[in-house]
Amino acid sequence: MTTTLDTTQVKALMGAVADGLIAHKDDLAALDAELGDGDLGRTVERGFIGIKEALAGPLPDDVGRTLFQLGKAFSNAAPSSFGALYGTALMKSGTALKDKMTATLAECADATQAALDALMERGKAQLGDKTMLDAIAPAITAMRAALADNGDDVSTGVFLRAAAAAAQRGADETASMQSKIGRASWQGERSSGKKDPGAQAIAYMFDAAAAHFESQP
Amino acid sequence: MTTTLDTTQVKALMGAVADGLIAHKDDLAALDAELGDGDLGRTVERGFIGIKEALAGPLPDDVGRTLFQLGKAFSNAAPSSFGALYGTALMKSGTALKDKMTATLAECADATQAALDALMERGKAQLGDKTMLDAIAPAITAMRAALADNGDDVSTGVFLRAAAAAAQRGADETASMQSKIGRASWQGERSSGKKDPGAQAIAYMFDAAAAHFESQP
Amino acid sequence: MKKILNNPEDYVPEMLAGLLAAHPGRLKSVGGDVHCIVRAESPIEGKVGIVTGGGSGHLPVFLGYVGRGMLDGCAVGDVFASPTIDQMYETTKAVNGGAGVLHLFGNYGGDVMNFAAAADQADMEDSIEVATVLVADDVASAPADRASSRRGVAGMVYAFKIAGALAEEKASLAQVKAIAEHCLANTRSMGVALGPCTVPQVGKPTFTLADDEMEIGMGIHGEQGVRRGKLQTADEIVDQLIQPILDDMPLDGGEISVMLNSLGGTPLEELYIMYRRLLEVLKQHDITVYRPYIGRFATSMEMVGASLTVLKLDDELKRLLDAPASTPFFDQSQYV
Amino acid sequence: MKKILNNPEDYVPEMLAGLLAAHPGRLKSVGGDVHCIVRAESPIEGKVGIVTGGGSGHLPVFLGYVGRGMLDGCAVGDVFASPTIDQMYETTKAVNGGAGVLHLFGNYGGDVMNFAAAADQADMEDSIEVATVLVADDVASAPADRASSRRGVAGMVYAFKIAGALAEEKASLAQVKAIAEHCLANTRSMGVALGPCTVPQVGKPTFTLADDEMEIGMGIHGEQGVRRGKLQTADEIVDQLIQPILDDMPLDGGEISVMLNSLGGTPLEELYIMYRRLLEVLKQHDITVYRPYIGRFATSMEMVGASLTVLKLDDELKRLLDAPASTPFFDQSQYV
Ligand SMILES: Nc1ncnc2c1ncn2[C@@H]1O[C@H](COP(=O)(O)OP(=O)(O)O)[C@@H](O)[C@H]1O
Ligand SMILES: Nc1ncnc2c1ncn2[C@@H]1O[C@H](COP(=O)(O)OP(=O)(O)O)[C@@H](O)[C@H]1O
Ligand SMILES: [Mg+2]
Ligand SMILES: [Mg+2]
Ligand SMILES: [Mg+2]
Ligand SMILES: [Mg+2]
Repeated sequence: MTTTLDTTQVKALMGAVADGLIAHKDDLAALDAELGDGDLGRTVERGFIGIKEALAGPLPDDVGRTLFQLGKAFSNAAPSSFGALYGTALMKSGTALKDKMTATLAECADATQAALDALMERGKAQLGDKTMLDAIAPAITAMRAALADNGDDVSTGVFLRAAAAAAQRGADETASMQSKIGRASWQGERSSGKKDPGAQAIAYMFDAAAAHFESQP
Repeated sequence: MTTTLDTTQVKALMGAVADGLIAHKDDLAALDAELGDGDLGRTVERGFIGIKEALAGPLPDDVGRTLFQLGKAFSNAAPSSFGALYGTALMKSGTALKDKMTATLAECADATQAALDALMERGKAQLGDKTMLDAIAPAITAMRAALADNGDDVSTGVFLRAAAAAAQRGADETASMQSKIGRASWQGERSSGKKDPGAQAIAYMFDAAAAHFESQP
Repeated sequence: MKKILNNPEDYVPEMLAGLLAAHPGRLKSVGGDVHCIVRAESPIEGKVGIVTGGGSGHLPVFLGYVGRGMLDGCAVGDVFASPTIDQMYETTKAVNGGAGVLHLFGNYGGDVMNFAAAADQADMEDSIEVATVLVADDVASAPADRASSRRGVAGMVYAFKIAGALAEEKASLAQVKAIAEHCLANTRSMGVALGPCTVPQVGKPTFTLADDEMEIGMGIHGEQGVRRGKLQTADEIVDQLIQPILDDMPLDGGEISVMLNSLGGTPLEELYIMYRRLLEVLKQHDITVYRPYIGRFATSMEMVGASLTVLKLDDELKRLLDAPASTPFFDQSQYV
Repeated sequence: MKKILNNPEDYVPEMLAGLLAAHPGRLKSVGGDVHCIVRAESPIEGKVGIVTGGGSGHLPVFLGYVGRGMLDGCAVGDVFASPTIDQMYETTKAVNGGAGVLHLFGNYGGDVMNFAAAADQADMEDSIEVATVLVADDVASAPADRASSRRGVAGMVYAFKIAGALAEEKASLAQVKAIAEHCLANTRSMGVALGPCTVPQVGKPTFTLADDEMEIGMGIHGEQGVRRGKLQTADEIVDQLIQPILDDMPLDGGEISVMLNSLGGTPLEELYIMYRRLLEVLKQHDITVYRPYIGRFATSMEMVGASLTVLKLDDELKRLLDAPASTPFFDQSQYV
C-alpha cells in the first residue's frame, strides 16, 4: 500500500523537527559566525518557536494549508535570510499540497521540488553557490531514488533517512565551494573550506524528520 | 650688609625652581588624581616649561617686570586653576617689585604677601579652605621670623629654608582640612585625610628655591 | 561594553516606545505595532511613499530619516535583524498616497527577501505599485565586477536625502526610483573598525580586535573587511578609506559631497582630525567638497570606528541635496 | 579605548583645523589662532556678544553652540583644560559689537580665574563691558546650601539657547545676563558614568570602574560622584537621576523641558529606553515635558554614561526655547 502522511502526522513531524533544530542552535550559530553574522542559531530558535506556537493553536485540516501557515509563522518569527527562505519553502510546499488531507511520499518529493524552485526564484541563487539549496537538491534526488528502489510502500523512515544522508553529504560538500550569494559572499575566496550554515540546518532538519519516524513502532 | 637678590639671581632661581617642580610632576599628578582631576603634574610641567622658554628669551632688566613676564608665561602655558593662580602670584610679586634692580629679602617677603593677597582676591578662597594658600601663608610668617631672628643679613639659603620648612608643614596640615573650594570641594567630607596638591606644589617650590642657594658657594 | 537597559529582550520595543513618545508630532506607529513607523501626516495624497527598513541598533539609521524631505516610513527589526514581511507590508500600505511606494534599503539577504515578499503582497492585495532600489555602497564588500552584491552602509543616507527631496516635489514613482539609482551609482563608502559593539540579547561583543589592531573595510555588523592590521594614525587611516573609493569611482577633479560618519563610539573630535587629512588628499586630486556631513549618521550602537562616503555631484544631485529636510534626527539647515 | 589620531599633542589643533575647514561659512578663527572661534559674521553691531570657553573633548560643547541664536564666540582649551587668558580676551574682543559681552561658562576653577583676568583686560584695554554668569547645574557636586560651588554640565546648553535667543533680539547686556541667570536658576542636572574616556595626551583612562559597576553623579571629567555601585537597570538609573533633581528643585506639576544626554559612548537607543521610564516617573508627579532634547549635547569623548537635565519652564523661557537657532552642531528646527 502506498505510504501516506496525514495532517496529524505532519504536525507531529514539524514539532519533532522544531525540537531537533532548536537543539542544534549553538552549532549553527558557530558556523554562521565564521561565514556570516552568527545569528542563524537565534533565527532557527525563534523560527521554530514560532512554529511550535502555531502548532499549539488552531490550524487548517489539510496538509497544504497547514504547511503554508507554519511557513508564515516561521518567516514572521525569524525575519533573516534563512527565516525568509525557509518560510517561503514551507509555504510553497503547502501550496503544492493544497486541499490534500493526506499526501503520498511521491507528492512530498514533488512539494519539496516546488519549494526548491521557489527558493531559487526568491533568493536568486544557483546550485553550487554554497547555500541551503546545495543540501535540498540532493535530498530530493535521494527521495526519488528511495521510491524508485523500494516502491511507493517504502517506510517514511527509510524514505527520509535517504534524504537526510544526501542532505548531509550536500552540506559537507559546500565546504569546498566559494560563496556566491548572501552575507558569506562578502568573504570571497576566504569562504572556501567552511561549511555553509544554512545547508547544515537543512541536513539537521531531514535528520530530525527521519529520526522521528525511525523511533515510531 | 643687607642681603639682596638681583635680576640675574632671580632668573637663575626661577630656572632652578622650574627644574625642581618638573621633577615632582608625577607625585603632584598622583595627589591631584586623588582629590581633583589629576592634571596638576601636566599643569606644572607645561607652566614651568613656559617659564624656561621665557628665561631663554629676552627679559626686562628689573626684578619686578621679570617676575611679571614669567607669571604671564606660566598662566598662558598652563591654563588650569593652579596655572592661573600661580601666574597671578608671580605677576603680583612682580608688580610689588616694579623697577627694582635688586630686592632685599624683606622686600621679597612683602612681595610674597602681595601675591597672597592677590590670590585670595582672585580665587575667593580663605585660609583653611585646603588650598595652596595654606602653604604660602606660613611661609611668609617664617620669612619674617627668619629676618627678625637673624637680621637682614641672613643668607638667602637660610631665609628660604625657613620658608620651605613652614610651607611643607602647612601643606601637611591641609590633610586634616575639608576642601571648601575648587574641584576638590565636590568631594565634600571625603576630601579629609588627603593632602592638597596645590599646597604641596608650593612647598616643593620653596624647597627647590632653598636648595638652589644652599648649593651655592 | 556596559549598557543602560532593562530586560535585553525588551530593548527594541522599549526604545521604540520612548522614541514615539518623544516625537509625537512627527512620527506615528501603524496599527499599534511600534515596529512600523511612519510620518505623522501619512499617507500624503499624490506623493510617492518611500519606505526603508532594517535592523535596530544603527540610529539614526533607519527610522531617524523618516520625516519631511526624506522618508515616509520605516519597518524596524530587532537589533541587527530584518523586520518581518508583515511589518514591511503594513508600513508600505500606511504610506501609500496613491502614487506608489519605493522600497529603498540596504542589500542584506533577510531584508531583500522580506521586502520582496511584502512588495508582492502589497501588489496582490492592495494593488499598490512598488519599486525597489537596493543600497550597495560598501566598496570593501565585493570587487567592482560584483558591485551589485555589495553591502549597504552609510551611503543610504544620501539616497534617502536625494530621493526624498524629489518625492517631496511630487515626482512620479519612476522618477523617484531613477534618481535613487542615479544617486547610488555615484555613491561609494568604506569603513574602518577599531572596536566591537554588543547585541543586547547576545551579551558579548560581535567580534574581537587586539588592543593595537584595527580592521579596514569591516562591515557594520562586524562582517569581515579587507585587511586587519596594527592600528595606524588618523592620516594613514583616511588614506586607506579614500583610495579604494577613488579607485572604484574615478573622479577627475570636480565636486563631491562627503559623509564622515562615526560608527558610534568614536567621538566627533576624531572625525574632524580625519576631515583635515581628507581635504589634503582631495586637494591633491583637484576635488572640492560641497556640504560635508560630519557626525553620526549610521552607527552600530557603540562600535568604535568610522566610515567615509563620497557622493559625486552633478547639478540635479546638488539641487536635491540642498532641498530642505527635517526629521527628529536630521535637519538639513544644520548643514550649510 | 582606541582612537583615530595622529600625534596626541596635535589632537586639539588638528581637530580645530578640520572643524574650521568644514564650516567656513559659519565659523572663523581670530587672529590666526584656531583656539579662538567666533561666528563668521562677528562682530554684530549692537548685539550683546556671548562668549563661552572651556576644555576640548566635549563636542558639541562648547564651540558647537557658536551660531545664530546661540553663542558668538568660544575660547577652546586643550583636552579637559582651560583656554588661556589671551585666548579668552581675543575672543571677547572679536565679538564685541558695542553692546557688551557676556561670559557664560561652566564653574571650573581654571576657567573661572582665566575668564576673570580676561574680563579685566577687556575692560582695562578696550573698555568692553563684560558680565559673567557661571553654569553650576550638577546637583551631584554639592548640596543645596553650597549650590554656587557646583560643577557646570549639560545644563549650559539650555543657558546658551535661552540667553542666545534674547541676545539675538538685541536685548541689553543686563537683560541677557538676567535671563541666563533666570534660566540657570531653573536648571538642574545629574549624570551617571558606566565607563571612562582617555585624554589623548595622557593615554590611559580617566578612572576605572569594574565590569559590573557604575557611578551615579560622576562629573564629566571623572570627578567623584555620589554613589558607586553595581550596574542597575535603565529604569533604576533613571529613577536615581530624576529624584535628586526633584528634591533640589521641587516641581508641583507644571511643564519642563528635559535634556537626556549621552556622554559619548552610550548610543541613542539607550537614551530612548531611559526616556520611556522618565515619562512614567514624571507622569506620577503630574509633570509634562515640552521639547525633549535627546542625543549627544555635552560629551566627554567616548565616556559611557548619560546625564539628565531639567529646565523648569515659564512663558518667557518657553518663548526663547522655541526661537530659531542654527549652528553646525545644533539646529532648533530638529526639535519640534
Ligand atoms: N539568496 C539565497 N539563496 C539561498 N540561500 C541563501 C541565500 N542567502 C542566504 N542563504 C542561506 O541562508 C544562510 C544564512 O542564513 P541567516 O544567518 O539567516 O542569514 P543572514 O544573517 O545573512 O540574514 C546561508 O548559510 C545560506 O544557506
Ligand atoms: N580658588 C582657589 N584658590 C586658591 N587655590 C586654589 C583655588 N582653586 C584651586 N586651588 C589650588 O589649585 C590646586 C589644583 O590645581 P589644578 O589641578 O590646576 O586645578 P584644576 O585641575 O581643578 O583646574 C588645588 O590643589 C588648590 O591648591
Ligand atoms: Mg543576520
Ligand atoms: Mg546570519
Ligand atoms: Mg584641571
Ligand atoms: Mg587638577
